[in-house]
Amino acid sequence: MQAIAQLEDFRQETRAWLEANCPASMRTPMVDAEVVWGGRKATFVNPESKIWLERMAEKGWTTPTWPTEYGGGGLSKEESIILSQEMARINARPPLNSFGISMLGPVLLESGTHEQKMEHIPKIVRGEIRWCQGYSEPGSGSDLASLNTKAVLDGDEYVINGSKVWTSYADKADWIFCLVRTDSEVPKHAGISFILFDMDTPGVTTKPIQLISGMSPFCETFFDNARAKASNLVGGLNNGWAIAKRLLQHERTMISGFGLAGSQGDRGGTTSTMDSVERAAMHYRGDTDKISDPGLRDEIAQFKIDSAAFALTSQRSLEESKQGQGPNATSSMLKNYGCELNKRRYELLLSSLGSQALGWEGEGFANDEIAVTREWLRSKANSIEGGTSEVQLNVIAKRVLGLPDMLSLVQK
Amino acid sequence: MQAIAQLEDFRQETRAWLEANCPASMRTPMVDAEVVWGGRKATFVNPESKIWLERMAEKGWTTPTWPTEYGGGGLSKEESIILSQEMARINARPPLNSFGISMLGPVLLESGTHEQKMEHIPKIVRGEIRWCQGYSEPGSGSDLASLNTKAVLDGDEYVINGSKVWTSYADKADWIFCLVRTDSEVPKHAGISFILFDMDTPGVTTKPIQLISGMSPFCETFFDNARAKASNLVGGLNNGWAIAKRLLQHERTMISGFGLAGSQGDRGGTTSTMDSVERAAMHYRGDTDKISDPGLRDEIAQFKIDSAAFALTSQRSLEESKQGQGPNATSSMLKNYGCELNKRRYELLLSSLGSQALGWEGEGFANDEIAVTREWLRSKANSIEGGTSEVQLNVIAKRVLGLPDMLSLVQK
Amino acid sequence: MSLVLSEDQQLLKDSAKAFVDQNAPVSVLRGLRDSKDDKGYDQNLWRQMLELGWAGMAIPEAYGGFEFGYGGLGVVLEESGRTLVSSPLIATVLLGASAINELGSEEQKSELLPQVVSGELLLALAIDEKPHHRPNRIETSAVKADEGYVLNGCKTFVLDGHVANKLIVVARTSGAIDDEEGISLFLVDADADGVSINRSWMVDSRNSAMLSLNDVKVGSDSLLGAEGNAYQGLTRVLDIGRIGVAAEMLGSMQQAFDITLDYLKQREQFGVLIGSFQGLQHRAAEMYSEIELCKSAVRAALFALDDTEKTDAQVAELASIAKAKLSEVATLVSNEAVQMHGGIGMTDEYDIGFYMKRARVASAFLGDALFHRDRYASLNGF
Amino acid sequence: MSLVLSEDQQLLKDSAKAFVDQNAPVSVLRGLRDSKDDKGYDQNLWRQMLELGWAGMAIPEAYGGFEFGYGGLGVVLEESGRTLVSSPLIATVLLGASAINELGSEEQKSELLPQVVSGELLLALAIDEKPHHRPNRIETSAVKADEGYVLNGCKTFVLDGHVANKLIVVARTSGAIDDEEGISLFLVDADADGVSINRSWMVDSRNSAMLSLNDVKVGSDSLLGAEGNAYQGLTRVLDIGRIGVAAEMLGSMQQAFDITLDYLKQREQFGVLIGSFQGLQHRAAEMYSEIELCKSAVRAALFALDDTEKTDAQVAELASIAKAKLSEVATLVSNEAVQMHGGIGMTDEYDIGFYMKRARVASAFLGDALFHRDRYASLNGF
Repeated sequence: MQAIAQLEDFRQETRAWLEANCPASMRTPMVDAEVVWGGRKATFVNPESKIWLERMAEKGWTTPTWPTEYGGGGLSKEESIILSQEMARINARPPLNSFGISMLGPVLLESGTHEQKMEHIPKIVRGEIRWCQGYSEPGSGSDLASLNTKAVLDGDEYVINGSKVWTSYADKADWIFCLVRTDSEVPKHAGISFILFDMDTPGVTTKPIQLISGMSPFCETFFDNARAKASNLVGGLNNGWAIAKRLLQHERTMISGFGLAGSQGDRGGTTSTMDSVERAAMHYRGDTDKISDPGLRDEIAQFKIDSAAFALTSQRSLEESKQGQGPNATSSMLKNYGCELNKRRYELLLSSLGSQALGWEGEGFANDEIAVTREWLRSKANSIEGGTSEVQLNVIAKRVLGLPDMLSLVQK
Repeated sequence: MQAIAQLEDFRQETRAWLEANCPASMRTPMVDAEVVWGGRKATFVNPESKIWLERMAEKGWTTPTWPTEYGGGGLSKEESIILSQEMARINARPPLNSFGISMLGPVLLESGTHEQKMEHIPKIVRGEIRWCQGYSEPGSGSDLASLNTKAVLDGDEYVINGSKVWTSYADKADWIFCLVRTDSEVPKHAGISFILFDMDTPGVTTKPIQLISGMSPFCETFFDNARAKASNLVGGLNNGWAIAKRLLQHERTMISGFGLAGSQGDRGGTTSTMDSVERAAMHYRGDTDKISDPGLRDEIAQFKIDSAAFALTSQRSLEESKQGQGPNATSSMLKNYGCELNKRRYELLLSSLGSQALGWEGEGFANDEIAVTREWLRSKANSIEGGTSEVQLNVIAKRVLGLPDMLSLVQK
Repeated sequence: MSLVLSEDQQLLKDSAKAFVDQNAPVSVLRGLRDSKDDKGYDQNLWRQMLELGWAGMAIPEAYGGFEFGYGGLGVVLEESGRTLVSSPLIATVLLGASAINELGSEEQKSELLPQVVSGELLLALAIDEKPHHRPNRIETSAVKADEGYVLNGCKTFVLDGHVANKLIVVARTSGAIDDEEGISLFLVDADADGVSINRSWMVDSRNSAMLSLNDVKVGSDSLLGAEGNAYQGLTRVLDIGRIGVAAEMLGSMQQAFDITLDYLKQREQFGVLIGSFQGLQHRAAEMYSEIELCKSAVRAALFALDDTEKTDAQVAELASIAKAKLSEVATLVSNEAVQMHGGIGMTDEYDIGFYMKRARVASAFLGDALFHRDRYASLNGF
Repeated sequence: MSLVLSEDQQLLKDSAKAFVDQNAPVSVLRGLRDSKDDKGYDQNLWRQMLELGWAGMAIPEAYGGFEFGYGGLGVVLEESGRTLVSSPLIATVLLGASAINELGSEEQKSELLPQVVSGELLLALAIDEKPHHRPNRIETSAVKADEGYVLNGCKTFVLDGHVANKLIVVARTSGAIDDEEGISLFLVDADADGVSINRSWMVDSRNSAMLSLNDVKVGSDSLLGAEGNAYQGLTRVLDIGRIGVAAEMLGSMQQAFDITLDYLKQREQFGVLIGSFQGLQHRAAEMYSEIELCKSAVRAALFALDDTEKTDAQVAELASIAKAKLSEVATLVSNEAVQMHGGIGMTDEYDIGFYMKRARVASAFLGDALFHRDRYASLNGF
């Protein structure tokens, strides 16, 4: 714990620096078009966002707690909290969105060699290289470890063949962190390695995936004799599964955050009628005092009650984990229930909006109506991505309730 | 096919005989107390029911199509249909209720020796011996073949040890047809035999089972060195599973009949308010034109719609099986859905009756209210007896939908 | 009443299935969507359907039809539902022709029904005005003028509204907004002065339009049925529509289920076929059961339409049973189908998403499950 | 507001659990039932509970209580729910004492509450008149007479009505049958002239009675709260009751679930533990999730009762959330518990059936899930 006086000094300095360096437009709420992802093909719709990134990166404050040796801010935990507080005070935007920061960086710092860190971390800090994640494959689904993309050593390079799917923003990324099979003779978890390579490598191609809800950031990514330097293999040969699991923990935390937000009635801060299912139902039925369809009214009441009880459960889970009351067994439960609630919300919104929720585009439908339709379709993935609901229920049954695993009997 | 004239003669004779021999009180609707089960301890609350049984048994018409050699009626299929029609014409009661007739008799005729038939069939026909069924055991449940009751040969007798459960009317029966394990060294289905013995045998005791709904016809039955003649083993040593399966077909047909009736709104011919969930809901809420609880109204409407669609499906299934359109794959589905519908009916009745459905006995509750409460509790067994709903869903998944069986992988 | 298909119906069903499988896979709908086709249906395919006599299936022989009944039209709709065929079958044949047949004068029937059979005439029924189906709530007005009526109002969710030659417009000639009395039907030429039609691009890629009527003048001969007294006939037409749409939904849900079942038998995870997981097996078994109930409900309702001994009230009850049940189960089956497919089910490239979209639009069309449960309860006095 | 038990509450919970496990297994309730016990609760057990201070848990120190709040009473109810304890906790402590505490005059509180703490006084709240809970629909009349009031009417589902010394009767002093205005509460001696009490033998073997009042004369000092103006206070008392009953239901459902989970881990079928079947696993996981939500809803509602910053409206909303959710999940869990036990679950010999019976009675008491969903919607203006 740092001395309080020292921290207070830090606060004052930080406040002054932010005051002097955060451009005016960077103190307004973020808009989608101005999010900065960095990378070789970085675009800055708002030129001040470039200035803001450069200034923050120079101090290492895009990654405040990372070591200064690799370009990070070198702040203590306490200092980084103060930095967040001071940024929040002036509504400063985050300078950089990056899978390099949220996913790759932490495992690289843990498991990378000094050379690997020196090569990659500073570019992540400065937003010079944009990363994407090569995990899922067309055949793998919930059973990630069954992946088939092969990497075969040839001199000091691996030759990579296969394909990945659900690689977010692969078409915009510069480098990929990728799980590959380096040994097919051993049990599936034991033959996987974690490797990094440039997306401009010959033999790498990407293709955006259109979802049932329309365009998406997801891509398919194909490797046709793509060559990666063996020195870019992280954590040792055939040790990729351990790295992957660490990294998945970061990803799951992110996604269950989405689920939570969605279930608490927060549709991302918009304030249209659609934010409240019951208001939408009354509006689209022309009701004034109560929802005139009694069956719908009962279903919405049940949904609202479940949502309220769920929000209380999220709160309780947080409080209990803070107090260290037992292991936090509830995360799979919260993920699953939150996703199901979000799906129910959209089913009820569709029932509430009637034919106005059945448009795809064009005249006759308001933007927020089309948004509901698209989000309804998109919500169907909530119980698939980041672990399907079936997998979550399995986890609850086995790890929380201690029920026996039949599959392990089959696999013996 | 018999000549029409010949059948017409038979009809006239039958009509005349019934007219002359069926006592007046036997032409009134059956009441529970007067059902005749026969047996050594037979009771005849109504003396005319004894006369009626004796007259019918003498003609073999308690079992119209069984061979005259063993005391049966020896009627052709066509003649037996005419007999039913003529009995129905004058509302004649069935003279005898008997597991001997509905279950044991058919397999004994198929698989018994001449001596076995001579010994047992005539007494079944005349209602002299009342039978019970010894199948389930406390440990066996859905996995009937795992039964543990042992029979060990000692001279010309088997010595039987173990216990049975869910033996209906074991405390009132004279003889039992019973599955026993005669070989423990072979796979479980291959070491079972089907044997008959007297319930008065020393070492046989019974204990009625009280259900959550109150008294029941079910018993536990215990065998403590009970001895059965080896000559009463039916179908050959260790061949009992084949016999059991044939017999279960009869039992399942009976139970799915109950399920069907229950789901079609027939609560056994009573005509109280309770026969219709929606009338009950209105009555107990004091409503006149519509059910004032809108959520309940919607649930009841959904239940009624499902019931209607289910009744149509039962009809369609019957018609299709008559026309031989494909195998009758629907029986497990009908059993399961019918039982679930019946359970839903009682849940809705409970919601409809409010606190009047929460009584157990005594003042303050009408008989038909208490009946609803008891039947609600009893209905919970619908999805357990005659194959649990889980087993039915497994059967649908594997036999109808052709999905693979994980358990067979485990058991390999 | 039997619930088994007659031999003729079974033959028709088999040949419809063969035709659809060969000529109208889901890729046809996908192509229409991707090319933003003007009409939104494949004209060549429709011409072949006309040749097969599908447009005249339920039309009496007296008016050029084949008098095969709604039982016949139903199996055609069921099979075309299997591959989500987009065609004038619902708007023109099921709804439009039935409206003329049920409510029209001898002259109207003789003139118009043969044109439906031949394919010259495309129709559309314009009834809904708000996002929810409430057939008695009609604001569109028809005011008597010298030689006819003047129509004003707006309509929404008009299936095939943008390709129809004639619109069948439900309007109010008297009474308050919720009255059943005072409702009249009019045949309005799509190119009449004051008619403006805007195509709606729907989520299921089927064709729908919004319609506005500004001082549209029609002659008194355009009245379909009695002035102010068409509600009962309209109700029967709507019930025919609900039952036919339910038949189409039956085909779609069966196909979505079959596709899913195939997937469960092919897809491996953790070293086993996912179809061997009991959790999925039980859900599949429950879907199977619900689909069997749907099939019976659709058959009974279709056959009731052809049974002259059934009253309108009996048809109404069966229509609401079928539409309530099918709407509920279509949602269940299509949602489960996507979930069981996992990630691939979320991609536009794979067909299963089309089934989910269609299920939801069809569920809302002519009354969703909540509407029909409420109607069923009212019809049964509770 | 925190949703975690305080250290004191946790200690209380642990000691309550230990006491109940040791002294009040389900066999106590079974014994009371089988012997048709006059009182329907175990007096020796009740005496021990009094010694532990359970009757004074939520009563202010000023009136002899321990001021441990509803959070404290809640954990006691939860633990006693685990073994289906039948005691005066609900009728006397939760409902009766709260009514006096919320509505009573200083004199009434000073006189009566210490008697509750010591166990001298047993109370019962008589509100329902029809099979369904509708707290504003009161027909029982209280007519002003010379020195007090004359009461006439019938009450049903009066928990502990047959053992109470004093009845708290909800009656109407003015207004129409559904009016909230005009409702008054009276303290009526159980042995007063004109009071007749008939015990109801309920399916869950807990104690309830029917009550009839024939020209029962009471003094004006028996009025609890203001004449004609008690509805708001009554509503808070009912909400306290709903929340406390929800806490008890929470304990029962947790226990039923635990028993079932144990069974899944012990029972073999087809050579494997039945708990290894994914179909049952997923259902168990869903029950677990629902129970977690129930726990949070109960905690939040209990703590809100002790939080002076919470308005009655906020308490009302939390009470309806808790009672709606608990009633729904109690039904789910207890039905599943019996089903998963198979045949043995249907036998009276095995305890699980007691949990199903209690779940259903508790669900109906003070408003079932449908009642509270409707109320929640009204409270939230939709």
